[in-house]
Amino acid sequence: MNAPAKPTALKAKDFASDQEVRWCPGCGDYAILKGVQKALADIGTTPENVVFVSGIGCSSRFPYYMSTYGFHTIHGRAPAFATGIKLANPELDVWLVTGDGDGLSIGGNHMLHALRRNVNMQIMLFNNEIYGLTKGQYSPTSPLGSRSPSTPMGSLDRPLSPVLFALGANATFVARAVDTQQKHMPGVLQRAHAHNGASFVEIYTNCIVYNDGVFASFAEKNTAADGELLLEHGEPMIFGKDSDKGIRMTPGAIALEVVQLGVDGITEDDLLRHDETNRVLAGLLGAMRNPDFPVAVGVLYCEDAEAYDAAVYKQVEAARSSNGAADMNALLRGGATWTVGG
Amino acid sequence: MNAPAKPTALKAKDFASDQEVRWCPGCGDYAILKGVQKALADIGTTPENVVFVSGIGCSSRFPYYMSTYGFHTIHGRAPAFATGIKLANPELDVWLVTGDGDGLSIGGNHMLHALRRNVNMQIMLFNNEIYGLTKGQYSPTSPLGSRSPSTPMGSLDRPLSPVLFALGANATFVARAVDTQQKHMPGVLQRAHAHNGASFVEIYTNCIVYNDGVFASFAEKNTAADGELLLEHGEPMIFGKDSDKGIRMTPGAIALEVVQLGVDGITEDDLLRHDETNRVLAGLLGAMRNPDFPVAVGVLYCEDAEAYDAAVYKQVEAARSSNGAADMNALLRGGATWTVGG
Amino acid sequence: MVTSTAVQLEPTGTPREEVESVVVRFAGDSGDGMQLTGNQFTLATALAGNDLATFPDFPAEIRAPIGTTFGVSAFQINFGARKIATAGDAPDVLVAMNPAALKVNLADVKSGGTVIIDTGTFSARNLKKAGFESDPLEDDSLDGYQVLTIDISKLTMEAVKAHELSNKEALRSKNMWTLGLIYWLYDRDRETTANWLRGKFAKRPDIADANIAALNAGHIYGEAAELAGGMRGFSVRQAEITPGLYRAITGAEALAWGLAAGAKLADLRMVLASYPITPASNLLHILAAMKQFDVVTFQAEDEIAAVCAAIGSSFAGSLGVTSSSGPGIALKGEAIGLAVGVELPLIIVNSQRAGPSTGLPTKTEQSDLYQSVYGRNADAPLVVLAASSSANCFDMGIEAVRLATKYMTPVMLLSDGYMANASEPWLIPDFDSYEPFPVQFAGSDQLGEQGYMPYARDEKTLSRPWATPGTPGLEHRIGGIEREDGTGNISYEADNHQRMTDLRAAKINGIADDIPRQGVEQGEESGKLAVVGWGSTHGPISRAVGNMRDVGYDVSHIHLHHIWPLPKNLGDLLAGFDQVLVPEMNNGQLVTVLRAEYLVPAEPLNKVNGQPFKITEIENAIQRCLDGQSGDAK
Amino acid sequence: MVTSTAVQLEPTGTPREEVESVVVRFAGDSGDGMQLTGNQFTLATALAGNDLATFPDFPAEIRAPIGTTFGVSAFQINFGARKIATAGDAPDVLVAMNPAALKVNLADVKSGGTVIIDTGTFSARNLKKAGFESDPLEDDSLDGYQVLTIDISKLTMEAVKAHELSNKEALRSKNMWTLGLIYWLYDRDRETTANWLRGKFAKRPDIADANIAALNAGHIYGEAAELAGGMRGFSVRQAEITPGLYRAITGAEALAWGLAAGAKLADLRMVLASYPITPASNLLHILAAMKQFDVVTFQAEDEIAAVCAAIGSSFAGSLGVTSSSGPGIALKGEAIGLAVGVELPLIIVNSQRAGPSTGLPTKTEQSDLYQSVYGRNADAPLVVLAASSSANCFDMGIEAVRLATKYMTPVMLLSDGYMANASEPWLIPDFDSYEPFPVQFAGSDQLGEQGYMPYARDEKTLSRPWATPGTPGLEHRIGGIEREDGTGNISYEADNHQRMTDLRAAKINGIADDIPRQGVEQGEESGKLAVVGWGSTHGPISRAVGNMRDVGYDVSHIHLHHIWPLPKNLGDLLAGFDQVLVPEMNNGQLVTVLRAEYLVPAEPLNKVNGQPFKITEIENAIQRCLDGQSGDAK
Ligand SMILES: Cc1ncc(C[n+]2csc(CCOP(=O)(O)OP(=O)(O)O)c2C)c(N)n1
Ligand SMILES: Cc1ncc(C[n+]2csc(CCOP(=O)(O)OP(=O)(O)O)c2C)c(N)n1
Ligand code: SF4
Ligand code: SF4
Ligand SMILES: [Mg+2]
Ligand SMILES: [Mg+2]
Repeated sequence: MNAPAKPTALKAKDFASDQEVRWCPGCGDYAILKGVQKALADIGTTPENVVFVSGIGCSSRFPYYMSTYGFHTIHGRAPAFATGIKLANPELDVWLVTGDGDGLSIGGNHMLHALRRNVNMQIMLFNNEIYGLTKGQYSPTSPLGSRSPSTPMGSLDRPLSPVLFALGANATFVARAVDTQQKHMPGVLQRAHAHNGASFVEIYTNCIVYNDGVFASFAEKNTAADGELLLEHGEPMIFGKDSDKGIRMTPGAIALEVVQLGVDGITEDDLLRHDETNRVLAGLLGAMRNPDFPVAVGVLYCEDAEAYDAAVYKQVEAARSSNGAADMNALLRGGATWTVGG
Repeated sequence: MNAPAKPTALKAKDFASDQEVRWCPGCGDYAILKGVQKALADIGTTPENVVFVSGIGCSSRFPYYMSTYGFHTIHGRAPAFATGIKLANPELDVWLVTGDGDGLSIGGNHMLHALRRNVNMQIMLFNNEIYGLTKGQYSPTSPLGSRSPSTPMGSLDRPLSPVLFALGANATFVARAVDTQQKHMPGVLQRAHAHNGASFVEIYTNCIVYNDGVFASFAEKNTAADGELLLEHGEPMIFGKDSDKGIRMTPGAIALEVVQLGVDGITEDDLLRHDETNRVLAGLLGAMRNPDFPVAVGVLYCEDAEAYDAAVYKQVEAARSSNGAADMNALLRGGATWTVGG
Repeated sequence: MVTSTAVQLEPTGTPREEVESVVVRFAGDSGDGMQLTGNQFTLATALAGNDLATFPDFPAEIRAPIGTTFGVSAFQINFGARKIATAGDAPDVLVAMNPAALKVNLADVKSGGTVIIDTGTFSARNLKKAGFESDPLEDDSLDGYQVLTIDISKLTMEAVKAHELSNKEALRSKNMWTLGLIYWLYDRDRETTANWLRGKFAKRPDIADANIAALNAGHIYGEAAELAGGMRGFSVRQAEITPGLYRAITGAEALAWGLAAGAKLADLRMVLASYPITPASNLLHILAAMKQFDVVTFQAEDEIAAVCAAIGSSFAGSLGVTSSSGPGIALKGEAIGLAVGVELPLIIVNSQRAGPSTGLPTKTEQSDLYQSVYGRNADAPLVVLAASSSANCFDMGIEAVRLATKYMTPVMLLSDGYMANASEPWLIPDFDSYEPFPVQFAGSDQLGEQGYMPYARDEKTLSRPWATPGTPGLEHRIGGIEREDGTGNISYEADNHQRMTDLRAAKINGIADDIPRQGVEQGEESGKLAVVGWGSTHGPISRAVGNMRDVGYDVSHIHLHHIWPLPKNLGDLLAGFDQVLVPEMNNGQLVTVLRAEYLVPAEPLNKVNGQPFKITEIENAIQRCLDGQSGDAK
Repeated sequence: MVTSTAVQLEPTGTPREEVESVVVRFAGDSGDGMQLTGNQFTLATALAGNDLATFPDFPAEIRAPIGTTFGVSAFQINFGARKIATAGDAPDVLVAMNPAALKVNLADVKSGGTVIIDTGTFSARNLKKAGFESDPLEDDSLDGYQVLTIDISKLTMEAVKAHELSNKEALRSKNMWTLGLIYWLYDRDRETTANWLRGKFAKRPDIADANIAALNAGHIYGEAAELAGGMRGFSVRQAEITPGLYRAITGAEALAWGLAAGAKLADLRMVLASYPITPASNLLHILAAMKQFDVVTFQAEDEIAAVCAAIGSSFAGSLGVTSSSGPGIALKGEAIGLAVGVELPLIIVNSQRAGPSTGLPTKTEQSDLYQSVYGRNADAPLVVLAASSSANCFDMGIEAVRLATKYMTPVMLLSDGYMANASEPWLIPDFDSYEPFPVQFAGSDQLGEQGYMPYARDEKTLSRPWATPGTPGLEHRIGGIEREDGTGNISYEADNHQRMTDLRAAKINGIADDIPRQGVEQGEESGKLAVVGWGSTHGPISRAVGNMRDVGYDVSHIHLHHIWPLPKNLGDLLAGFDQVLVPEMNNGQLVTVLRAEYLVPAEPLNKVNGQPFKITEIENAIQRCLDGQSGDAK
């Protein structure tokens, strides 16, 4: 039930719908739901201007749990629906929810094109490295050798990295968050919302039933500090429980390496400072994986560019002003005509 | 007509079919056809083991002009057909022909997955930055602002770079060639053929009818030397009519720059040497565009990895040897059974 | 009396042989400008007061090598003093600009017909390219035709010499020389074409002048030849045509304008999301240039994205439209099912082409009726409409918008390659005479006790309300999983699924009450034989039925614009005939629907060769039926 | 006499009430192991010599919160001394392991039926979760049923105490306690289940032992209760069953094995390319584990890639198979059209589910017949087959391979969610008794004067030759543009398109000569009423017709396995009946095809609520028909 009169400042829980949440108990998606509701409250928006669009998958049930407008569409096509929504009404605040299967297997092409077009919306890819809803088949992000009902002897296809894919797709905003990091996630989502264009956020989420613990090396309380690198634009890349490890460019190579601060005379000045505007750096950071590297989270890349939907309406306005008011009768009578007399 | 008895050493023209070539006079695809036929002759293969697979588009008519096996399929899906062919018979030498629309618009997802899976075949993407067959609409590689029948006021979507897309797709071999460079192209195609896995080759081709001259700044006789950088693994990156220009890493940044040899004391030693095995370098090189940079051609990236189809058959073999000879009657009788007496 | 907006007609002079109607085909190399020539002749003919119909026949290749048979481009026009229904079965006159054009087209010419040949192109090389073993001008190939051999190339070069063009440019005027000759032959006015040339080549007046010189030279050649006794001109009386302002219009134009007009009547922004495909692309091109009409166009990455974007647009309160041709429509099936389920307006335009699969993209067919009515998973009923001619696309575009918005349903609107490209004269309607049907979006006042109910239905139409994002208080969620009646929330409940399935079917079936009663185009409302058609077969059927009625056969013509649901009275109407014949450019699809719905023993008449029906083919079938054989020749 | 492969049956002791057949439904939380329980009971029942049929009913959610109604999982079995055709209309016995299970299932129980309840779960909290306002054990909810309230949870804990498991682990044996009780009730042998437990928990013998202890405890409870006079056991005589070796088999298993068997008979490698979707995924899973049978499986990126890869595999000389459910099949339409055009073997398996769109993925329906027969662009005929039961999937799998390879055509093979998941006893055939139909690939010797002709047809079958890449001399090119008769080269020629369209249609129609004559399953070959079914409605129709015939009604059962082309004699057969009734789990699809093909006034009986037909629903319709009303109740 949606109350028509809204209080001025909405709380996170005001963005929850009246529908019972039906994910498995313990599923990481619950935490993301909370994070998103918090982000919307922090942004200070109202439910009536927000549209959640999703494909099919466990994660894609998301819109039903929000008190906003919502459209649970078909498998893999959410970016296309979302593009249509923005083309009809660029004022709407569109959030897209998809999974690693929905968004990168069947839906990879729509994702690619929504990103390169830079349609103004937030795309949250819930990456649990598995097909949850269809009961545990491997996905395009599952590591090589994954045993699943469809790959009883282990999977044979090289996985995709969602953020590297997005960078290759010419995306203008690429970020990462983790289900378990409730403090961090709303900030990343707010940044995504503030960005003008298609903001791609990979969110690691734990499928407790079919893929429990795949992110344990960095997503748990006791592993996060050593397993993750929290990115901040302009800041040196330091991580570790004791903040004593850092990332630098390998001297003489186009590659990153982990260094120990204080060892071999290495100081903060030797470390890389994060530069969100460098796509190549974002690629280097996005490729870091445990155990050799920490996993980079936060905003990897952010570039200013015109949003597609805004550009479309600029052309509509230009056509209006240069062609004058649209007159259907004039249109029908334009060009060569002739009169047949009575 | 295909003669059953083959001479031992085939010439390029032996790979031509009896069908009249029907591209527009002057289309760049003619030159690629020649280049491919030459490459096949150089490789020393026989037509019966080769399959050309294509989607739909001017470029995709290619298989009809080859004396090999050929399958002109449907729009955008050629990588999936090719994958099926390799799954049925990994011994076949599969060449895929696609266009910028076929391979990156409707077919982007299949391309993505064929690349990441590393199915052993050669993928030639004929990039003319336009839809030829449907008469000139802009494509995902057309630059911003392209005027075309479907974008009379100019296109508004940011283009894709095929090679950056392929790198983001976790491709193991990424290269570039140019229709007009008949000497260079067969070598690149031979390298692609030698690679174990999915080899992606972007080939610039001139659509004389709908997009004439888009590559003029580097693809013509008088512009090639200054407009292009020919990559050779291990060699310093030198280009220019007088071989006096080079590429180096911008000191203190993760970026490339063009330098003049001999100016400010710059020597060959300051230049980058091409390293095919560095994906990040390949990305930097792939992003270079005229006029600020030369366009990189040749093999941008090459990584050793197991091909998908080979791995599939390893599993089939393993299953055979661990499960013994397949016995249908035993299968039907496995598990719990019971006998009803007479 | 006919008057042009631009010029007055010259009075005709010389006495000419009067003919009732004529079929002329212009044929030449793709580079010879045959389509332009045909379009100019069409306009001049319209201005001369004849009724007419045209058929452009493009080569499949973008730009085939010059002189080859597969590079031949042709344009056929049928014009006359009576109502003209088709572009004509067989040309009375063939203009062949090169050997390949002759090779490809000669067999179609009426026996005894006239063949005008540019001998300037009949070199040994060109003859070989066209696949002639010997020179048709010298062997017996042309026996039985009236042949006019003219070195048009040379005469054109001479005519334009004064304008000092390059050889290549000069030769380009050949088509205007030919047009001038044909203008003379049928006594058409040149001035409109001259004006058009001046406009087209405004930046190159030398080229404009050269073309006009060629046009005039061709005309003078005709006059001189007549004086010399070698040729005789014809005249074709003005036809009885409803008075008013006319224009030529292709189906693609009429459809674009009709959809835009419908959106305006519905008071909606229109979003067309499409992916290029022959012969559907033109609709995208035309609408892309109509942004000032609050039309947004989107070239999507593929057909699936296109239909999904269109549905998204409708969800957000615009009129979502998508368009494609057969193979592209096949890709949209899954998403169309979603639109059926969530009950949003959506228009899917299908410009049909020959299949299966890629088929013959440049050839026409009407073989997607099965796909339209039945081609989705599960029970997913929607509305199917079919335009019957180029001009009719305008009204059907409006009807599609009306039904889609009133009933919150996808509407499949069928056109085909033939009507999309062919132009016909159109009596331009007054847009102000169309009744608006503005959409009433749900407002915050529709908020009941239990909140907003997106699946609370209108009792009469069974249509659900349309609330657009941005409206406070009406926030709701919809999706592809079965929706609970009323709330729209996910429901796995068995009875609910049955109820919703029944409601979806009842809503579409109920539309039969809101569409025109099926009438008879020609003939009685009952009798021996009804010929039932749909789509662009309207022309040949109507002429064939007319002809057969003229010679006394008891036959009626019924033409369907509403394919699903069918008009309420159709079953009764068909039951009034002894026989029902259904000519279709497919292997028998509407006939299946009619047999299943009404258990009438309807017989197919199928033609699947990429070409429209000839009138005689239908006449013959009518005769066979009424002579007691089956209509289908096969 | 029945013997198990593993154990001999214990002789039964106590005299019991004899019943002809029984329907038992086990219902509990998803975590309660109801499917396992059901499967074990099925096996024990088969060993006891009864005929049987089962219906597993999974929750839509992966793992719904414990205790909720949407987390309830159920398994129904119907077994008896006579032929059992369905899982039964209404349970005689309901086992409800928690309040939610009672809430969801009670209404289905036969009036006067038995309800066994684990009272240990009836806490206030669980009652609330299940949506009960008051405790059904205390209000009048259970009036009219025989209620057995047992604290199964507590009794289980006690029974397994000796094994020192954690509370959670201990409680997991509840289902075995319950099974023990039901075994006692129907006098089933426990030993097979005990053995199965030992195997399953080989690594945790403590758990195996605990479960066996629970099983025995449940059984003992029954015995004791009987002695105490509180309960009475039943016995069900052995059914008359064809002697032989049996197993239980689901449709998914039978289909996987049937396809692999077909490939072996055709002497081909099989490549299954699929994309997961409920309820089709199991076929992929089963075949993925059968690599030693030269079966290659490929999880593609989507359904389009899957069908395209399958077609590619066939081009390269393997048997290409793809499988999906409704929405996924919709996506394959365009590519299937290509397979029709290029004429390659292809098998498309559709495990149908409730729609439209995402619909009710876990619920059954048979609403993709339209899509199968008509759902593609243009005229694109192919073969449509439909399995009639889980076990029948094996033979239909083989038949699909036979027709696809012999006629070089796509074959659509229809299964549904019900039969894919439900298991039934299967008399295991001897594979060696199947006639092989090895494919003869074209060899270099087929090289004629004009080279290899990929579209030179076999005169009888109209099938084209199949030449695989790798064969020297037979290099050829095929594609989606219309192919020239014989050579396969691109042809835009009008007559060729007509000829090829006719040939494609004739080839498929000709298959009617190569499939079994349509017989009658029950009843005469003519009469008052034919009930015509297809797919998994076979069970309820056959029982309903049997029952109605038993009470003297003139009704016959005709069941179609070949949907397209239809058997040659079907028209004549149907014409011999006064009425034809077509029950379908859709809104009337086969009925449309039959009406259109044969102009018979067939009437629909539609059910679209995601559930199989009840026998009584069909009986009632038969009665209505024969009493002169229409069959469809609506
Ligand atoms: C066209 C179509 N194909 C397949 C499916 C079945 N399906 C539903 S969700 C899904 C994958 C879900 O994986 P993911 O996107 O990773 O989401 P998750 O459940 O893991 O959150 C699949 C294959 C479908 N619903 N529709
Ligand atoms: C399903 C489908 N959609 C659309 C088309 C129409 N179509 C054919 S080729 C093509 C694009 C061709 O562009 P590209 O791949 O760049 O090839 P080019 O012609 O430029 O070589 C399109 C849109 C089609 N044949 N099938
Ligand atoms: S299956 Fe996995 S992803 Fe889906 S709801 Fe359960 S835990 Fe979450
Ligand atoms: S349209 Fe362009 S791409 Fe196509 S054949 Fe002609 S020149 Fe080549
Ligand atoms: Mg997932
Ligand atoms: Mg192109």
